[in-house]
Amino acid sequence: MAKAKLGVVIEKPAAGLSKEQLLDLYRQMLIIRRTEEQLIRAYQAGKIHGACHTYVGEEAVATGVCAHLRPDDVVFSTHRGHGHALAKGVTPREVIAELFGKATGVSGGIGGSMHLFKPEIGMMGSSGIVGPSITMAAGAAYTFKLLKTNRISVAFFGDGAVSNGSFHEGINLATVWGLPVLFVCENNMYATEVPFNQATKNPDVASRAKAYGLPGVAVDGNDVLAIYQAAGEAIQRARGGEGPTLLECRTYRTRAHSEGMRDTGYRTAEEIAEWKARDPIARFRDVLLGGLASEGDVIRIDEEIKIMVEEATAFADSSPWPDKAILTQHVYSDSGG
Amino acid sequence: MAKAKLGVVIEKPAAGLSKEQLLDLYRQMLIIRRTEEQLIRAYQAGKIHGACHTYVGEEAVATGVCAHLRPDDVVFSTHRGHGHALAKGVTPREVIAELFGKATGVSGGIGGSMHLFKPEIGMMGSSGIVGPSITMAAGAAYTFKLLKTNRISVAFFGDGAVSNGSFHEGINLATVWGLPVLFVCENNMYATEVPFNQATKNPDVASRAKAYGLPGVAVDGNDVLAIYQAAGEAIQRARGGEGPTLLECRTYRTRAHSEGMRDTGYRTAEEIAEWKARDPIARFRDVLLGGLASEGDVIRIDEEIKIMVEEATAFADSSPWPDKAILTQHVYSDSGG
Amino acid sequence: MREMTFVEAAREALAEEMARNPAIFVVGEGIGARGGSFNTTLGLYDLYGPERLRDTPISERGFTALCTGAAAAGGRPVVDFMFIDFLADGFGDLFNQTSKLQWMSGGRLKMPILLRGCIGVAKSNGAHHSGNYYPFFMHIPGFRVAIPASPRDAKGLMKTALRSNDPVLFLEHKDVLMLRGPVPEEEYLIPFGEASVAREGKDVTVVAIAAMVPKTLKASEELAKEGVSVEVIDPRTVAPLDIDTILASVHKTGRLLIVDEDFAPCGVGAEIAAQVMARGFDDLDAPVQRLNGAFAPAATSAVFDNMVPQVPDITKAVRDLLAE
Amino acid sequence: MREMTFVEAAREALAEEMARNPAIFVVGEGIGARGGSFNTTLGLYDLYGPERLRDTPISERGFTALCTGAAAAGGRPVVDFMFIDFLADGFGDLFNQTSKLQWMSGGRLKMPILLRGCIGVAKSNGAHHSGNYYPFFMHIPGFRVAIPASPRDAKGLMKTALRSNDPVLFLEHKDVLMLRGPVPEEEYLIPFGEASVAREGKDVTVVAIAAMVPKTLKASEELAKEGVSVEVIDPRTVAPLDIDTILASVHKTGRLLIVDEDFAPCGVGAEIAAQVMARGFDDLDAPVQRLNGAFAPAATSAVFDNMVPQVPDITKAVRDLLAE
Ligand SMILES: Cc1ncc(C[n+]2csc(CCOP(=O)(O)OP(=O)(O)O)c2C)c(N)n1
Ligand SMILES: Cc1ncc(C[n+]2csc(CCOP(=O)(O)OP(=O)(O)O)c2C)c(N)n1
Ligand SMILES: [Mg+2]
Ligand SMILES: [Mg+2]
Repeated sequence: MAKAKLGVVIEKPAAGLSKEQLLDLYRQMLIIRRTEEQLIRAYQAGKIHGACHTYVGEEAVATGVCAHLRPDDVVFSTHRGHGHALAKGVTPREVIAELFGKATGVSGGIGGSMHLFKPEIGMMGSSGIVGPSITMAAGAAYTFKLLKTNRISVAFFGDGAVSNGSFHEGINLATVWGLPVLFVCENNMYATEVPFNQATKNPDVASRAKAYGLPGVAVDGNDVLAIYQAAGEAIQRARGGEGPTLLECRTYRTRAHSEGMRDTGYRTAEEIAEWKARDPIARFRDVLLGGLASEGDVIRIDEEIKIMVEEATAFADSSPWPDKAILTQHVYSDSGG
Repeated sequence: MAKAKLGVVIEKPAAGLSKEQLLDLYRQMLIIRRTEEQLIRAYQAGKIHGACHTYVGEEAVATGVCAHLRPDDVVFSTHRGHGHALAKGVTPREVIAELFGKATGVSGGIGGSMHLFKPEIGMMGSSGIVGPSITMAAGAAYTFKLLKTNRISVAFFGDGAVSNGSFHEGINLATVWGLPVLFVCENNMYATEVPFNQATKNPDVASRAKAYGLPGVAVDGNDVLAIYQAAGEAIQRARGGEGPTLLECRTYRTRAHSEGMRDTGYRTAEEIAEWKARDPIARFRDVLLGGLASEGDVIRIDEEIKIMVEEATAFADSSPWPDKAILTQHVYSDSGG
Repeated sequence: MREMTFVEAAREALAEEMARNPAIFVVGEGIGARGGSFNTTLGLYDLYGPERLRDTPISERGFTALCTGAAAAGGRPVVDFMFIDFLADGFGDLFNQTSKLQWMSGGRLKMPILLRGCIGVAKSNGAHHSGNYYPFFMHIPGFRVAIPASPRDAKGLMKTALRSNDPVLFLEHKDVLMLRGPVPEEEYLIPFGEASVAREGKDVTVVAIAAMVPKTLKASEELAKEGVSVEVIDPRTVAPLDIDTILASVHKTGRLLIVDEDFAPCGVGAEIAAQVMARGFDDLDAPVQRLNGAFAPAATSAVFDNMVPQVPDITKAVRDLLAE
Repeated sequence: MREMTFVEAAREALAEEMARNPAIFVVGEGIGARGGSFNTTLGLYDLYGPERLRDTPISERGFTALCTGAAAAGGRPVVDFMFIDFLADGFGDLFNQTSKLQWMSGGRLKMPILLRGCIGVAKSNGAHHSGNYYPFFMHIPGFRVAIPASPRDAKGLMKTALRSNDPVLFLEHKDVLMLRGPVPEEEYLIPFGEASVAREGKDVTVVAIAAMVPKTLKASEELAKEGVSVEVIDPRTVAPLDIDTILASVHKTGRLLIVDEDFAPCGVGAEIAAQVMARGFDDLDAPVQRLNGAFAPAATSAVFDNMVPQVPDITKAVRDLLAE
């Protein structure tokens, strides 16, 4: 893991988590993985309406971060948002139905893969436009501070967003105004097919924090416990009024940028294999089986989720299509003319 | 000069310049100062059409940088652009006539203080919008590199632009693409009346270079020789194909943000007095008189410029108004429909 | 009735609503202690401090999107752009996020954000400080656009804006900022989508926008001396647009002129003309005409002050229309 | 004549012009070795390398302004936005710099920059990948806007764009990208501001934009069976807009419908309607009508595929107009 040598790397925490909490992390990662495997099959069967960007290989990030969040904390997500939504509490049913274009989808079928909304539980939406998750998350944090809540806000974004003006303006504003927000960069080393080191001469995202004067932390993005710990510290700072943190999670997507896209030419088979060997779920399973949980515990979860996702697919399949009239509803909130 | 303690500070060079070159620097600073003093009087007499942002106190920056430029090198300037234009070779006549709204102005009277164009000699225009001088200068450098010229491009911008997305995107693109451009930040510690340390937790602009991987240099912005030296090194790098440099010049505007605006409340009289005592022209005059030039040399230049500016004002006064038909000319280049 | 300026009236509305609703905060450059380049927030900083009157760095895109997120999370931001031109760097997020979040969330998110700024080709402001841009916000679903032309309307529409759950663009023409006029003491709100008949008449209808309203009223007085009776309509909001009031007037007069300093193509006048034709074709005794500013950026030299319509241009356009 | 797809035709134009003019370079995300998400630059990287086919970071505002500066300094950049939606983050600099530099410099700077991207509410693209935006560029002085609907026009207009000294927006509707059609072998350019009469007819004129052109042609065939003769006009460029060809057609037919999937308010249809009324009022036997897409962001579920006009919507609108 060459990249992790750059910047501050947090050591994996010994433990501190209860068995229940550890199994919850495992369960959450697996929910994401199995749901997406289902989506991939459905995509190949022509059942998905619109694009489908999977999070396969990156599940530790959303899982480790969102484990700290209360339902009234908020998350602003990206085009690669299934994992964020599921970790924030959206159900596999709602995600699968959404990608199937059904009325029971989390966005009523109008959103698809890139527009997952469930603000009732703090899922403030994913965005097909790269960048604004950063600035909008800072904005929610502004409201939380102004209204003297102790809610916090999280922005997920990729390495691709780092070269965007919204990274610069959003992080600077949040820092100078001391806002309770956590900036989580999912650095998977590519934006579509453009390698990060072709987008910038400084691919060390955490080091950028110095430019703005906030703490910057780099962490192994395939290690859910490391992420859990680093995110926990940052969230404590945010809730405690100490302002934002930039958390860089170094990870990798093991599938193509988007389902249906070719995945050759821009990266080597060896690189992919190397990262697959560091699969966050398999790795964490090994950690668990190294004395923290029994094989039975783990298998029970595997089975539970298998059923959950099958049931969710059946639910999505049998759900009704959206009523066409909703198309022009909610363009405005007030009736006003 | 508290601010100059931050970051890399270049020591004032001993010399290396001929007497003629030294006197040229003095002459150039004085042309800017006297032209603007004339503009200030004209503003008070109601003769200026539109705003008038003076450069008084900051003359060393444009002078030290532009002394290295060839006519085919280009400059992209800001709302505070009189000094950049004059240092790039626009005449006092053309500047004064422009602010008087006359046909003989450098932009034909349609531009005023914030829109000074003379691309024939590389003055690519000043901008009423903060930010794009940075990205556009990088773009000219792209063309120069692509077409294998050894021309270079300069962006001037204030501390206010540092928090803008165009700083981030423009400097990153120029760095990763190795473009022959010099980024000159005129850090005068305020954007209108907002102090820089209220705009960011890191008011050390040169230190930001690390985030992008280009050289960053901070220099006393009231010392024309220091600027001359630092800019010279950066321009040599750019012309030699070694890419861009971020040059922070720490300086101060001693007048209000804009003529006609009040100048109280946001900064102290002491602060202004302290910086007036460091006036770049008076300081350099002292340096010259310390053995590099005679009092006669300097007085001759003073007289020469006094006459030049008086003559320029008379020229502007007696110049014709623009023909109204020009208003809709040049909206398009091709006739096409 | 007491008189006040447009700026004072709009500011009074903001002050009243800030007192009423602690979720309202204002961001912008110099809107804190300084009170705004156009005095839009004068005195409020002393009452509400830096969190509710937030001076910003020059990060228009950033703070526009930030306020979009703040609104989604239950705040009520007011983004004061000073010159509306500076909002252009935020267009991307405005068109993709601010305008769409309510719809994308199926109405579960609300978007109570007010975007305000000064518009118009005022004296010698030049190419970068004279923008209008309102047709963009009429074209894109999701925005309300108020363009008051009097102190009374400024206050009433600002109050409505500060209670709306939709994103509202509130545009203040520089040439009407210092206009004085009557403003009721008691509380009132002016609903969006209701045009005002600024002057009744019977020969010709003129719809005027922003600073063109007082100019058209002046032109109408001159025309009255010639025996021409002009009905002047100020739409006050262009999204929603009160086409019914315009149609009713055209039904009476048979002739319509739209006076708008903004560029003609795909502008307010084009939209009004198309709608009036579609719904009031038989009422029209002559084609709807438009009078707009020159199709060019704004020039600074004072010789170009007439690049937007002036009173004589309006009287001439009305006479020409009557001659058709 | 040989046949090729729209994308191939546009790419051939780019390839020919790049061979001819070493100042042309392309920037965009994935337009290098990958050849563009829509194959707009396929194969060119091998010929011209990374400086002329420049993959960019996700810095739309930055590289749009950068290319503006590059054009001012004598380069000829092509900015390939992939989806045109991504151009929105660059609007500020486009409206304040790209469109104004020629004017502000009194014609001393030229602005040979081509902005291209895919538009339209194509199948399930959703709220952030379905933009159109062309009315903005008609409204603001300084831009040329080409919206070809056939391979032949794509090539001919692209060639003109790559020799123009004005900023050109070149918009490619996703639904026509794979359309095949005849393209001459020999060199040709299609001038801006010349509409094409895509089908001659005498009962009614339909102006159609982008993907609405093939749909309207299909609708016209159906209507022909009912004895209705439709004249179909494709403006090809909306700035400049060839109103004369439209007026001539309306003079013959007396009736005009504009079919445009983009939002109605302040759109192309509004402008055409207003101009046709002003100049061809006496030719009109019925009010000009508009048929537009739904006034809402784009939804992904396939049940919403008909949120933009389909062939039956067009036939119905024509019949309704004839019944007026
Ligand atoms: C503003 C903008 N420009 C371009 C795109 C097209 N696009 C979609 S995803 C993507 C790459 C994003 O890379 P990154 O941020 O690293 O996220 P990742 O896909 O690697 O998770 C691009 C360029 C977009 N969605 N938004
Ligand atoms: C995008 C944009 N936002 C706001 C303004 C209004 N404005 C003009 S000058 C200025 C301050 C600029 O400060 P700085 O960049 O430090 O330059 P200085 O005036 O100090 O030389 C502001 C906010 C503007 N011109 N452009
Ligand atoms: Mg990535
Ligand atoms: Mg400054």
